[in-house]
Amino acid sequence: MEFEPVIVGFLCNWCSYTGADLAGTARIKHAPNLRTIRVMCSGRVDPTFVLKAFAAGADGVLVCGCHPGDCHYIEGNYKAMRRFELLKRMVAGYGIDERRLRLEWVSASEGERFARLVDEMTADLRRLGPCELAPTLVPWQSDLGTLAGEAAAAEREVTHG
Amino acid sequence: MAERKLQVALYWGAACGGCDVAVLDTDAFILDLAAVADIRFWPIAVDGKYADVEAMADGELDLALFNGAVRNSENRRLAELLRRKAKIFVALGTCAHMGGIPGLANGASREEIFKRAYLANPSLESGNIALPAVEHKVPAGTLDVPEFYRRVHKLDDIVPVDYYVPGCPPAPDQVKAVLLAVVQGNLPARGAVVGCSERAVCDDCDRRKDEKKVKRFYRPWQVIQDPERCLLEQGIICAGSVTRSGCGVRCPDSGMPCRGCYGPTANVRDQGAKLISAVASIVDSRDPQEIASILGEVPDIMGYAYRFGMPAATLQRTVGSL
Amino acid sequence: MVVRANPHLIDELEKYGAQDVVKCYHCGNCSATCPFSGGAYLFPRKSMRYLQMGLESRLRGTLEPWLCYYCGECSDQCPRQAEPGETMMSMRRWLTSRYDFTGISSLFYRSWRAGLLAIVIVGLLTGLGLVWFGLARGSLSVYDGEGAFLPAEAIHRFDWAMAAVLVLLLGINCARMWWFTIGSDHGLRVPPLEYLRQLPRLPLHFLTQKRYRECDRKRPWAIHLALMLSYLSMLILIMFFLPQVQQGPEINWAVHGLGYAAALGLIATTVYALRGRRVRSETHYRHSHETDWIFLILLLLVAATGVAQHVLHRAGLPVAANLLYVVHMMGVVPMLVLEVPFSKWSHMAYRPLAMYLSAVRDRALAAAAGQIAATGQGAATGQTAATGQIAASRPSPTAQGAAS
Amino acid sequence: MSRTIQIDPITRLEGHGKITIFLDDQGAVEDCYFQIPELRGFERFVEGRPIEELPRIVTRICGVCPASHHMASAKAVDACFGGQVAPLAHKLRDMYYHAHYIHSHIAHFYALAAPDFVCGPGCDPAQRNILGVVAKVGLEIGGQVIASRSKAQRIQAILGGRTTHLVWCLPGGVSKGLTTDELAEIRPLVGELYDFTQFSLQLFRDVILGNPEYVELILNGPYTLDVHNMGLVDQNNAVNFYDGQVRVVDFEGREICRYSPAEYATHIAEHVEPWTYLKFPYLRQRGWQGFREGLDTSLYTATPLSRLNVADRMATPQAQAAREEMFSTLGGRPCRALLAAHWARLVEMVQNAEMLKRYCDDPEITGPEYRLIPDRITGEGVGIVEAMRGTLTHHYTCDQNGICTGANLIVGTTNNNAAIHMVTKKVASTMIRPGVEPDNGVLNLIEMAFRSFDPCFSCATHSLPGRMPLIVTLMQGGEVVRTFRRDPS
Amino acid sequence: MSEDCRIGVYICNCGTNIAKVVNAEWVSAQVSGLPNVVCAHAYKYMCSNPGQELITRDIREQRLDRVVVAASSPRMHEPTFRKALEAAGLNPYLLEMANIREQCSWVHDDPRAASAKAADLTHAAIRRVRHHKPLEKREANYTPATLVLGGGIAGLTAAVELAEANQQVFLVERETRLGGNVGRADLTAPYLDSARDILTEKISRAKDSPRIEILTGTELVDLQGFVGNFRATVKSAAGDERELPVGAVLVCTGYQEFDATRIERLGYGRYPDVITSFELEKRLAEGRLETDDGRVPRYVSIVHCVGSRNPRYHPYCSRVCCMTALKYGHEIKSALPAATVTDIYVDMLSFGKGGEDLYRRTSELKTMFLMYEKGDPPRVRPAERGDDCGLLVQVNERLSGEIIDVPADLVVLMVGMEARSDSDEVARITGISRDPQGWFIESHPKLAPVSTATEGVYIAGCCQSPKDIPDSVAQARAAAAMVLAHVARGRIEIDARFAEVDDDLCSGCRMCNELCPYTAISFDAERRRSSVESALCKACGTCVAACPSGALSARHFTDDQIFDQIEGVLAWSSNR
Repeated sequence: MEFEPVIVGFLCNWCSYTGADLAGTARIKHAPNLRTIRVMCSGRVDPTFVLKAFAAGADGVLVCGCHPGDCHYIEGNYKAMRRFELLKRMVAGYGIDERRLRLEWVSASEGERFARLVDEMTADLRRLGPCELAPTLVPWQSDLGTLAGEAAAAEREVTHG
Repeated sequence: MAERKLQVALYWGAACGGCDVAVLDTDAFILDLAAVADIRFWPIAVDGKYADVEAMADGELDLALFNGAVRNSENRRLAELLRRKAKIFVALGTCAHMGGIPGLANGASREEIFKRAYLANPSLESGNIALPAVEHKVPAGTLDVPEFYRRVHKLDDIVPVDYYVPGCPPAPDQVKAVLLAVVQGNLPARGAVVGCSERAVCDDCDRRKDEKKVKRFYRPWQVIQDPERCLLEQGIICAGSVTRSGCGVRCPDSGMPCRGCYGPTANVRDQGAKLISAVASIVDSRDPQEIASILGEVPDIMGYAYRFGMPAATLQRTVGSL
Repeated sequence: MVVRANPHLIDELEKYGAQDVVKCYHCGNCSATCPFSGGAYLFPRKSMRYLQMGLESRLRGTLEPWLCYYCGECSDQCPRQAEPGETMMSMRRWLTSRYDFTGISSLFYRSWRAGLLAIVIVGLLTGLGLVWFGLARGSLSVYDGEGAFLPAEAIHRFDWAMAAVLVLLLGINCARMWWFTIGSDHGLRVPPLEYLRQLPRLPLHFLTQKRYRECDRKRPWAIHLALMLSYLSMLILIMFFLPQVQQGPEINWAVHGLGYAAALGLIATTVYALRGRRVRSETHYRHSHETDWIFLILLLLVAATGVAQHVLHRAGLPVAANLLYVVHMMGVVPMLVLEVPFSKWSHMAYRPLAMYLSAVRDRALAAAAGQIAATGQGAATGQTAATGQIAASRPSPTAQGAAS
Repeated sequence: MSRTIQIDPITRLEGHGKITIFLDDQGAVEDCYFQIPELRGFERFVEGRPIEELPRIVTRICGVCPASHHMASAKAVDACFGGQVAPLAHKLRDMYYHAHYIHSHIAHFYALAAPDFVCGPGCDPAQRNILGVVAKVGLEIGGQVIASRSKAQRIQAILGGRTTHLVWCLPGGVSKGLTTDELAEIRPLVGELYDFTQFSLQLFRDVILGNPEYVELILNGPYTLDVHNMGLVDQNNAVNFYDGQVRVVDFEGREICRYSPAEYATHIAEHVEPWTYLKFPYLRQRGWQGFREGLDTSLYTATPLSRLNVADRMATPQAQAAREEMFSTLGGRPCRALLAAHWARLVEMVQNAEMLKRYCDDPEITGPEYRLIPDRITGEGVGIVEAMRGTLTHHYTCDQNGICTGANLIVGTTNNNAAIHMVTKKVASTMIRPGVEPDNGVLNLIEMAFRSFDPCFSCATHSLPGRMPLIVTLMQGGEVVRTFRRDPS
Repeated sequence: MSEDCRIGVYICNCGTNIAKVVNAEWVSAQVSGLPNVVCAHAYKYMCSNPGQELITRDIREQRLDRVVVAASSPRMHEPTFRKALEAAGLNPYLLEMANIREQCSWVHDDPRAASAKAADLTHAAIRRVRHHKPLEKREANYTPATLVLGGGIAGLTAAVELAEANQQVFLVERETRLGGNVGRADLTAPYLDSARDILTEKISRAKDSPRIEILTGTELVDLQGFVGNFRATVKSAAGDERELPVGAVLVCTGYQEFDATRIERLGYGRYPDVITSFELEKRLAEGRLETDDGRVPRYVSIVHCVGSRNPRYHPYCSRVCCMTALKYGHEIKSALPAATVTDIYVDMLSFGKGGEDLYRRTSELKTMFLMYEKGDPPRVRPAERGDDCGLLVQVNERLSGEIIDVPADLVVLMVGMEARSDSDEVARITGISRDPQGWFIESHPKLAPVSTATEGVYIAGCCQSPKDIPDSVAQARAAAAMVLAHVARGRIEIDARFAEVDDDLCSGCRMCNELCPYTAISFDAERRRSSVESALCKACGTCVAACPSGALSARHFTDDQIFDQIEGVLAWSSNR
């Protein structure tokens, strides 16, 4: 059976969450892979949330806010934009594919756009497969259990490779 | 003071010895301590062997201070041993608390580390292919070395820890304070981080702080910093605001930015994520291109964010397999 | 090419009966409802537009007003009561005056008094002339045969003379119409054959009012056709069988039967029209230019007196018959002399001609379009040939040089 | 029948080692290995870091001599930036480094080495420590020792803002200067420290030279090795800790080579043995010849004694005097008695104290030009200083943005790895004789072989996380028959 | 987190809206086993009275202290269920909703996937609600005085309205005279009554009112505080500042006219007889309708949409120009019957009362109407020798497809409205946001047309978007009504959701200070601590995300709540 990614979405209450609701009232069908978490503003999205989502097993994280200039809180989305600039580099630092983390602007009237966004990202993640955080995320006991063999393997590879 | 002397042990895992020096740096206090405590085990300064520890009854030690991270099976063995023997088990110093500088190794695979050390560096015997082996046969018998784990673990990944004394190394006064607290038996609830402030370094930093808006970031070598003014406001990445105080503001006071050795404050889950969140927040621009170029000046995000805490980061992941 | 707008043209047109053109805001309902509008002819809207903008040259060159029969549908549909139908009517008047080289037409249209005066004068002159002529050669008590007051042959000759003049005038105007609509349009090259090929349309439309029948409303067509045929048959009787018509007193049904029908038709339709215009019974009767009244009344008068003098003659009252005959002629002559070339009556020539010309024009345009397509293709093939040549000549630098 | 002896762990040195001794059926030493079992990977994980951050990262290689790594690193980084450094900065760094030396040497001599001599090798382990020393020499002296060490620490704190894990050095200089007030606070401390160095020399004369048993042990014990000496010297071949050229002299006093930091790789190579993580440096030109002594060996030591053997003179008068006294007492230079390193340490301390005095009197020392902003990145640099435990080499490369692309470290104790391996075997074979049950004293004598090197395996194992105990294992047919260990009671 | 809290979970079928795709029974079975869940029901219509009673009954009988409702979007029914909790004596903030309709059943077809998602969302809500705390709304006093910014028709209207409701009003006008742009007009469309009459009436009422303090030649330089308790600092031309305590601020700063020189081909500035609508108004008012050199114009061309509905300048319609232009048609014709007027327009927008009628009447006056292509304005050039006019206007006429020259002695440009060049400044001070064109943004385009992102700051008139006098007046009165509603209540209710600083954790790094768009965060230099003025705070949480030491927390959106939510949504469906 095809791999179904799980996306955690942080949606701002005023634009994006409303946009998602609009997709609903307009019955615009889209992939059921998104799990939405409502925040008042994209500016509330602490980079820690995103890391936490990945750590908890999300295959992708979608952060949505009002279009620049439209923020209900005047410029919360600009702060989100700035943090994202570093966050994406940090996520890359963790070796996570950049396509797994997206910051998008979705207004309250863009139900269609929201739906397409979810479909698009879901498709991307299906192609990418699960977000592997192992091996270093496996509990350390099992880490140790397999260690000796791996060390030997490593040595073989290193010496003969 | 109690009739029976306090039974104390100190041990180092994957550490540099700085924490032990910090204990030595309590100077004359060592003698006072000796008056009320038997130092049953302290490899750096006192004779006494593992066997002595193994011989102890569980809980026989009143206090065990463990510094250093857990990098190999030996560290693990000692951590478990001392945990078992000690009533109060304390993670002393940043390595035990968060993994410390050795934790930076979690940004590289074990293979890469081996390669760099034994196969690819300018001073190696030319053509060397020999690598250390966990077991090796020699004419007279077999030699072994302990297992080297895939990544560095902070102490409480391995065993429950009662108290944490952060710092790389912990300020001697703080160490003294903690030891006194133990001696006098007035410790906070278990699990607490002790020997530091609840607030961030900025609280103790005397530099002038204004509203923060940064148009350009500098690396420490690029500017002569104004000793009166907040380093971050001068565009120099400083982790003081995301870091517990207690160190005595050692680095900012010597003109260098804080790198966060005391770890995050109680409510912060991920020191690195908070650092980038805070730093990015004060960028003074609304234009995506400009924002990108301003923050582009900041190098090595992972190294700044997790200089002392990679094994404690929310997301555990080393690059590369193995 | 830039054309100059003339804000005053609209005022000019009002003299020809245009009303409320300004109200039009080009919703296009009129053109939408009109069964004839479409293709190259987006009337009434387009004409309305030219009119509003005062694009005189454009207006003079259009055939559209003649393609409209004023069924009145557009005026009824107009949300702004801009009376497009009536505007088309007035434009026909205006166009008539443009075609007319003498300028008389525009004089009559712009001032009905002048028109009326001209009619009266011509009428009186005719009367005097006839009386003088009659008394000089015969007696008032004799209606026909020897010594007749107005001998049929004489009148017959007079009619033919008059007809010749009228045809000449009308011919010139028609030529001008051709010039304005096709001739002066240098962009348009008409294959000469088309003129012949489309020729049959003239009699067809003239006799059947075929196009008029396509209007959604049938009655106006019926009335108009009746009127037109009555007049036509009467005209034929007079132009070719006048002696027989004037014989009597016994009734020669072969001739007179037709005469009675025509007369009846004329009277009935004119009366209907007059009544309609008086009570504005139908859309196209809602607005009446003075010239409309004059024309109808004149026509009715002529028909009535014609019938009357005929009856008196049969009744054996030669004197009264002769006098009425004179009166009858006093109507007939101005009607023919003035109405046919210079006023409403001319449309019986212009309309069919417009059908004919528009058909010719369409063919010409179609041909032109085909031409373009053809040449376009030619160019294309030429091109491929060229590239082919270049491709072929790639290996040889010289050839390449030549190619480039 | 064969046995396994275990000493577990080696104590009173910064870090651990592991020794495995194989005894034959007669109970004589058949073979002996010194092993280091860990890897921390500094060379790898400093890659990708901004190059200017390295001085404050590599200090964590060793918490006992962090300043050595900081200085070596700073100098390597300076070189990566084209090498211009504010002259005053060099003085300040050197000044700091002298204070650091004093702190470290005091710690080692009194806390780690002294117990062997003050309390005697054979005394009760529970007493054989700094506290034991204090008990022996009296609380007053003990207090003075501790106080002096903290004075040295204090001077460092004033100068560099920190003692352990310095963050002071930046490419082109240092992050803070020295104010006149601070100098005023330092000056008296320096005086007291100088006095303490003299006191220590006196103590050494009294306690050790006064005890013929010890002198015998030092001069004619098994604690000698016929390998070469390495150390840093200035242009007129005087001992220098912070800067200069590396000089290698054979055990008969002939210069083998003299190179500046950038050339280190052409003179030094590291050999890898599969039974230990710690590499064995040797003189590249001579090639790896295994663990053998002799004039043509490629092996060398780098210890305080080596430094004095290598240099023609000390840089300061009183130190020079102390040096003359030492060599004359021990029968001339070069001296091959490893235990003399303890004495050499005290001699060095004198030079440190004298140098501190000099800097205190230097009118420029409180000047404002303590930092230059580099104007270019050249991308590669080697920095060498004398760590207390031997010549320390840091070698970095970086890209045009100053991001580290590679690092290589040869650390003080590593230089002595081969020597330690050999001397251990030597001592073991002499001390453990067939039929004689080794006792605490014997085993401690084996440990003493280590302590003379003041080996720092936290340094040496900069590439090895965690530590191993020294185990002396008596084996038969590959089986541990018995674990020997000293009994506290 | 309260470990032993008792949670009731209610999954709504919403008739078939949810049930047709999401298996509510299954979901409730899934979650009923979770820790702290006391009961879980699926029900037909949770929002119905019986549905709510189900909740209140359980709260009483089962001693629930937390409630999770999985139903429609919280944006829809959160208030409903909060009331239900209150009815049962439970703090309304102990509710959490899972949106399984708008964001689940309505957008997914696959029952399996949709049900799984619904379960995840519900699970997350359950995890989250455990961290909920009872929150109390708070109140603050209301200063019964209002600052009206701008003395145009909107400002005047609002001021007079408020004054007549016995409110103290400070009417601040940057210019030296009141009246704004309306004061520059002669007659008004569509009924052609005099603008002056309209204004003078208002102005005199304002001047006569003892409750209105008129501050002309004055501008707002700073605004501190929060709804009901603002401190506005105004600065007179002379430079002396003054602080006004007000409860609300009405921003009626109006618009500025488009600079016609920006559209070169219109020749404004090059040909003296090309004038703007405002210049024409002036001449009309002075009763001298003539060309620059004093001739009586025979041809007048009026060009519409100058700067408006033009992608290159302003995309929007300025709304009043068409009617004004038609008005000119009338005024010119009545002044000079002989003159011919040409209206060159893009689309004739004669919406609203009387508009269409005016259009018809004007066209009956023989105004020539020409239509040009949007973005292809006419070109004005001097007439050739022998022309009977001064200028020629070349129009690409859409309806005829002809390019025509229109004779003109006078060309009138209907310059559009644009946001005042200083609107960004005003926006910054008052905390209003602006759209890309610079117009102030209202809270909700349909439901909250006069309120803004900053509570207590209202907008009326053309500062919000181009509008005609009636609309401006209506908006002004609406804004006044909003203020009066507050006054009537007497006190201000402050949302229980806001950010707060833990004084024991704040290290005074001042990272947050600059971040708050509502200046709700202040710094106590003495104690070196930052603190949040809760009444000013809108709970966006930006400062919380930025606070490096975790001293700031967002009530009802705490890290704990969100972290547990993250774990909740992933607990079952994560791939690990």
